[in-house]
Amino acid sequence: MKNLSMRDALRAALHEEMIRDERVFLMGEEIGKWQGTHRVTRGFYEEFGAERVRDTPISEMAIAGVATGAAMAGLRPVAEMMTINFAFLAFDAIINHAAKIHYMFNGQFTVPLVVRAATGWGNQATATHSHTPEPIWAHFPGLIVGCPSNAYDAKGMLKAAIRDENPILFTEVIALYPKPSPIPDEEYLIPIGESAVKREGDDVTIVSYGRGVEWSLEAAETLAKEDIQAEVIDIRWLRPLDMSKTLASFKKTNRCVVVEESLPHYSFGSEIAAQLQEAAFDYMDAPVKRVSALDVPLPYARDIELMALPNAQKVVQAVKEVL
Amino acid sequence: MKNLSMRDALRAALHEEMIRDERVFLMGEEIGKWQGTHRVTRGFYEEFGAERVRDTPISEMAIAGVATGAAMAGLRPVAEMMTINFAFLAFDAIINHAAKIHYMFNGQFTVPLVVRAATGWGNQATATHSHTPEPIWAHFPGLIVGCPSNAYDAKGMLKAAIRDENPILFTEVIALYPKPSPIPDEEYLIPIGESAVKREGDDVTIVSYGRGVEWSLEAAETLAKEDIQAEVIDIRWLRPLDMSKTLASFKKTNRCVVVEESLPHYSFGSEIAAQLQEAAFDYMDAPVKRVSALDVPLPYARDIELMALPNAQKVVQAVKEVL
Amino acid sequence: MATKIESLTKETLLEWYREIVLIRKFENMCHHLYFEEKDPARKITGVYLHLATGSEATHVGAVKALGVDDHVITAYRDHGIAIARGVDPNRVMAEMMGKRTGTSGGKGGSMHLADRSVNFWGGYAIVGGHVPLGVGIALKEKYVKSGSAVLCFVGDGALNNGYFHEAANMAQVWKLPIVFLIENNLVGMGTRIEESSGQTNPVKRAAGYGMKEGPSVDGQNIVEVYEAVKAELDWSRENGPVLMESRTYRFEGHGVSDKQFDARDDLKGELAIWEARDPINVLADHIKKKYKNIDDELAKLDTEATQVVNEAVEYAVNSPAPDYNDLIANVYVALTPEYRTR
Amino acid sequence: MATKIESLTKETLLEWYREIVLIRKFENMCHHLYFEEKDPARKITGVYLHLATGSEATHVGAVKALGVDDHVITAYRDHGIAIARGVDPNRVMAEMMGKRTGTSGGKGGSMHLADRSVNFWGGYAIVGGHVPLGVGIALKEKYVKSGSAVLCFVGDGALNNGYFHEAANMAQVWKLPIVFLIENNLVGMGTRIEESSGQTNPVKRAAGYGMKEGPSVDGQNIVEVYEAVKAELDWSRENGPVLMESRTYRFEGHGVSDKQFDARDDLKGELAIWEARDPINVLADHIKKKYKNIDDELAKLDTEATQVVNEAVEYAVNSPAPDYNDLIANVYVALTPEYRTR
Ligand SMILES: Cc1ncc(C[n+]2csc(CCOP(=O)(O)OP(=O)(O)O)c2C)c(N)n1
Ligand SMILES: Cc1ncc(C[n+]2csc(CCOP(=O)(O)OP(=O)(O)O)c2C)c(N)n1
Ligand SMILES: [Mg+2]
Ligand SMILES: [Mg+2]
Repeated sequence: MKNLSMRDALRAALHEEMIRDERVFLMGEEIGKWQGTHRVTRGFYEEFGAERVRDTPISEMAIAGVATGAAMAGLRPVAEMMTINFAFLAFDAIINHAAKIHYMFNGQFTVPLVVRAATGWGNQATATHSHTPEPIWAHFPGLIVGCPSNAYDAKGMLKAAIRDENPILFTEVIALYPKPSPIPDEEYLIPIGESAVKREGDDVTIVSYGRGVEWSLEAAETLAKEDIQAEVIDIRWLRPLDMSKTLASFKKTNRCVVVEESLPHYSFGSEIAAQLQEAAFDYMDAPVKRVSALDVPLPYARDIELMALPNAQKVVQAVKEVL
Repeated sequence: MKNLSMRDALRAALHEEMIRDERVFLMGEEIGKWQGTHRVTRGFYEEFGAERVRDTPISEMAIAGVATGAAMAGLRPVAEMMTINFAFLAFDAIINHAAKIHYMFNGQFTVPLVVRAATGWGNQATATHSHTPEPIWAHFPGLIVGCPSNAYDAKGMLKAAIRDENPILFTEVIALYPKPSPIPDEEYLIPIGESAVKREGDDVTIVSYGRGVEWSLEAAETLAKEDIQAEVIDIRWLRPLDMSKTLASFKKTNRCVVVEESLPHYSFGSEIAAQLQEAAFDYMDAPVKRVSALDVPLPYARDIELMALPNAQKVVQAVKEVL
Repeated sequence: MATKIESLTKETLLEWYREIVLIRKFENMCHHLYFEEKDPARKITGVYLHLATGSEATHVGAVKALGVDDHVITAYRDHGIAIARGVDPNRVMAEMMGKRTGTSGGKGGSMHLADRSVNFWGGYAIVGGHVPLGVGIALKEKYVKSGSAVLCFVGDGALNNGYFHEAANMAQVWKLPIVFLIENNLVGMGTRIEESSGQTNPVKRAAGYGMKEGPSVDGQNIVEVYEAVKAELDWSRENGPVLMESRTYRFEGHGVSDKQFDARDDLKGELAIWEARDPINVLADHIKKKYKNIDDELAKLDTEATQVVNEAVEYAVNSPAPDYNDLIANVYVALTPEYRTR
Repeated sequence: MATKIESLTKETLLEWYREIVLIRKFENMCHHLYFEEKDPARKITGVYLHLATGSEATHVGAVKALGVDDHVITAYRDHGIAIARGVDPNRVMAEMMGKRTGTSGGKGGSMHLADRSVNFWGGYAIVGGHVPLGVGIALKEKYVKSGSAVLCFVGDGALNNGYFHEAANMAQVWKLPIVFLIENNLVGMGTRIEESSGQTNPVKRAAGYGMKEGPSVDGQNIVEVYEAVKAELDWSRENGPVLMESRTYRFEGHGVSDKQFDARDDLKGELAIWEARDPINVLADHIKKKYKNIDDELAKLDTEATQVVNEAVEYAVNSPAPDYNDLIANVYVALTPEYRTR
């Protein structure tokens, strides 16, 4: 057991899988000689060489498309989008190719592709560089979408993703890269499509993913001081969406707040709220509340940017509104 | 007053606006010499010439991007995406440029751009060509998203869109192109962001947009025979989203079904259901039910494709479940 | 050309002839089943059906240049390429009719034929979208040092799409074994190459990528196509990508929902010129010049082709349609818990 | 070159010198305020800040070639271009600090400077995304037959992106008045042009679009840049787009969050070679050769530039930050009911 930052946990996951399976290779902008924009692939170019750690041109459509072709042909590419914002350029390649091919050709091809992408905002990256659009991608069947909330999950989830036969969008919250968790020395995998209870409590259910889990846990501590016990669920995979733990918790607490870093409309909170009122109508003691980013393109100036960002304080307040 | 198909109503809208304002011009694939893939621009090339009716290469990124630049510079482009599926290639151009520019530069530039795109499915167009992804686009602030349900609305909405100063994604359901409505001889506009009650009723609220409105109205007729009076709301604009009529109706009926042609998750139904339980919790006599496409990439074979498509029958059944 | 045809065996030439004719008849049958067939159980339906009559020599010639371990990938105009690569015409026709016995189980349709067993990778309908897939397949072959190469058909219209640009450059940077064969039928839907492209000579685009500028061949002449594609494939195995062109023509409209020659009167005259160079006649002429008294043999191949097509129709008509279980199958590779964590 | 400089007035040369020096000092001040400044109220913060030291001659020379009604658009390495185009340095610095008095009200930041009043269109951060915008502006000018042209800076790395390809082709098909000036600093982040591009000579890409292949100029020499850009802009007004190159260098890392010379040891030697051709010295040498005893005048301009930068900092520091009302403003152009239907 040792403490690793999420960055190093992801690095360890990639490293182990590259050692385990020669078909696993990496491609993306600046992942090799430059050591990775977020340094997740630090040292890999030197260790694995240019065939397995492939620096690419600034060509997001081709990064996703070429990786998809290589996956169809039997390799196991892990493609890096420097940030999820740039993956918008690969929207068609991922949604209308990678995610459709297995179905469209009736199973003849599989696409064991992982697209890693840094996500999240709050560091003055401005409107074009501040998306956390996981829910948008998770709209589409054929794709798997995961986003870990901590280093431990990150390692197990990424390893499971690399071994899976499906195309997977795997997003990594930039703000979480430096945050450590204890990581066991033994190998472990976190199954695709399995949510987790991150804190138990009887009074209210807080559902989130990614960075929102951190805010939720922080809020839960604050609430605990007032004797309000929040149960915190980490969805982990937006697709396939595992509602079992959320539903079980809601049936116990009868109150729910959904927390997301992304924009409010047609989003994560919308889906969770819709499913809860559909599946647990008789258990609802209050409406499901949503905490999300403000519905604006994100600005540069630090203070107003932070006003737009969700935080633990806003979660606490939302919980109080549903109690 | 005369009967026009939605195709011809849209054609009339474009025609009137091109006559009214010389800055309005069209660009897109096959809109000119070929007369438009869906024949909405039939005759325009001959009438307005190659400067104002611009055939483009197969370059969706550039179609959206160049139109955005022209709009910033003072023209009023109406860009056509042959189908909304191809607009995935312009996702970045529309979401991360057109929709951000006004905000990002603090109002220095405006982007009076309309991107028209044919949408919808049910004609064996297969997985890549069968998206109705309006909710995905409507996730993002800065963009306006509209989708008319009939010829009358189509004309008034498109004219309003062309006169608006904001970037607008305007989708047109292919299956509705041939369907007629009576169109007044006088000019009229349908305000952006205004939903409409398409049928009054006291027993249940059905909320929809685009082709879903047709299924909803048909379902309402069937239900009426059993003395169930459905109120049908046409959202018309997914952004800005006008919930006023839906809320008013729900407070009266206390029951709601949301109908959409698109996929179920992180979608239109999710948002409407989430907002209703949030804003009208005390009025809910039953959970909000969602009717959408089956959660699969759409297949080619006719019979199974139709199984996946929503229809009036499914709406009737959903209504009965909430009564 | 005259010299090259000498080196080909009679067997080869007749086989090519058989395939060209078969594809032509297959396409014509599709046309018939879509537009004229009255029995709903026998009709081809749906909004998309792109025929490739006129391009048979390009399709067959190029595909024949592939080794058994080489690969081919293309866009939606894919029936002829499938058949040339050896996909069972019965299963191709079944796919057109959306039957469970189709190559894609009836879920892909005309635009998404594929047969993994013969390294025919499809059949894609987003213009340009298959180009990076082809490059990815070439990457795999280079990664495993197999010596296999990829033939990637690209339409003249598709060249203006970002996919082509990014994928072509990446293929060159990585020196991948792939031949981009520009199937230049002078038009994308109704837009002429001069109207869509600043550069109207496709192979001149190679310079933009520092790529080998391959030849421009007469796409109506199967021998010329075959020889050139074979040479470029072999070059690419060692040296990296090639951009080459086959000049051909589309005898039908773009797809079934349009009629090129209705929509663009200005293109009307051109068809007749190209029909005079019908790839079937061009090849038949070669064969007749080389072998005397071959007419009966050719006629027999014609008849056989008709039979194969008729059989394919019966096979397709009598095949079962997919059902609800098919509708929900293959969205994901099984997500069983055990699988997920193995 | 020697002849060309003769035709320029002393006033012009000194003005250029002043601007190059001003930009250098401005960039160095940004570096200081980001890395060394301790007072939080004076710091530049955030994750992105791309300096353009080394490229001043390219930026100023090219922008000076524009007429007042011409346009310029670029990517995120935009400070120098803004200042050269006449944007008030106070407002540029205020934008860096995220102040309401900034060119974009503090909402755009370093990467999204723009000033509509001087036809400086920004400032975009999605690689390649601004290229079609520039083409759209050129389309407008041709549409209204104004005779104005657009200067569009494009990084060497951005050439491999689909945006460039599609927009360049469209500009050529429509013969739009735009000059694509490839700002070739040999690298995109840490990736060398030879590693990212099959074609390492940017102007050779023009062939792919049937576009005019413009010159490759020495980007450290402002006079050469100016003359060449001016000539190509004039050509483009009548004839359509041009692809040209300015060879220059990035003296700093790509942005603040990285250090090129930490990450890529193999590039270390190169910097010294290029620093020997610092654009300030190249221009100063020209001026000194042409005018005797000019040192005092140059020194005065240096001092003035320092003052302008210091003033800009004070202006920015003392400007108000945007507030909640700014945060929610300008998402849409007002959607008042009356407006919507007018
Ligand atoms: C990205 C995208 N844009 C537009 C279309 C519509 N479309 C289908 S085929 C086609 C023309 C393609 O022309 P070309 O590449 O020359 O191939 P050809 O049809 O001539 O074989 C177009 C515009 C599409 N399928 N995908
Ligand atoms: C679409 C996209 N992909 C990746 C990035 C990250 N990125 C920012 S700048 C840059 C390098 C661009 O290089 P070049 O065009 O040569 O410009 P330079 O920085 O040298 O001025 C990259 C990869 C981005 N901003 N947008
Ligand atoms: Mg073509
Ligand atoms: Mg560069």
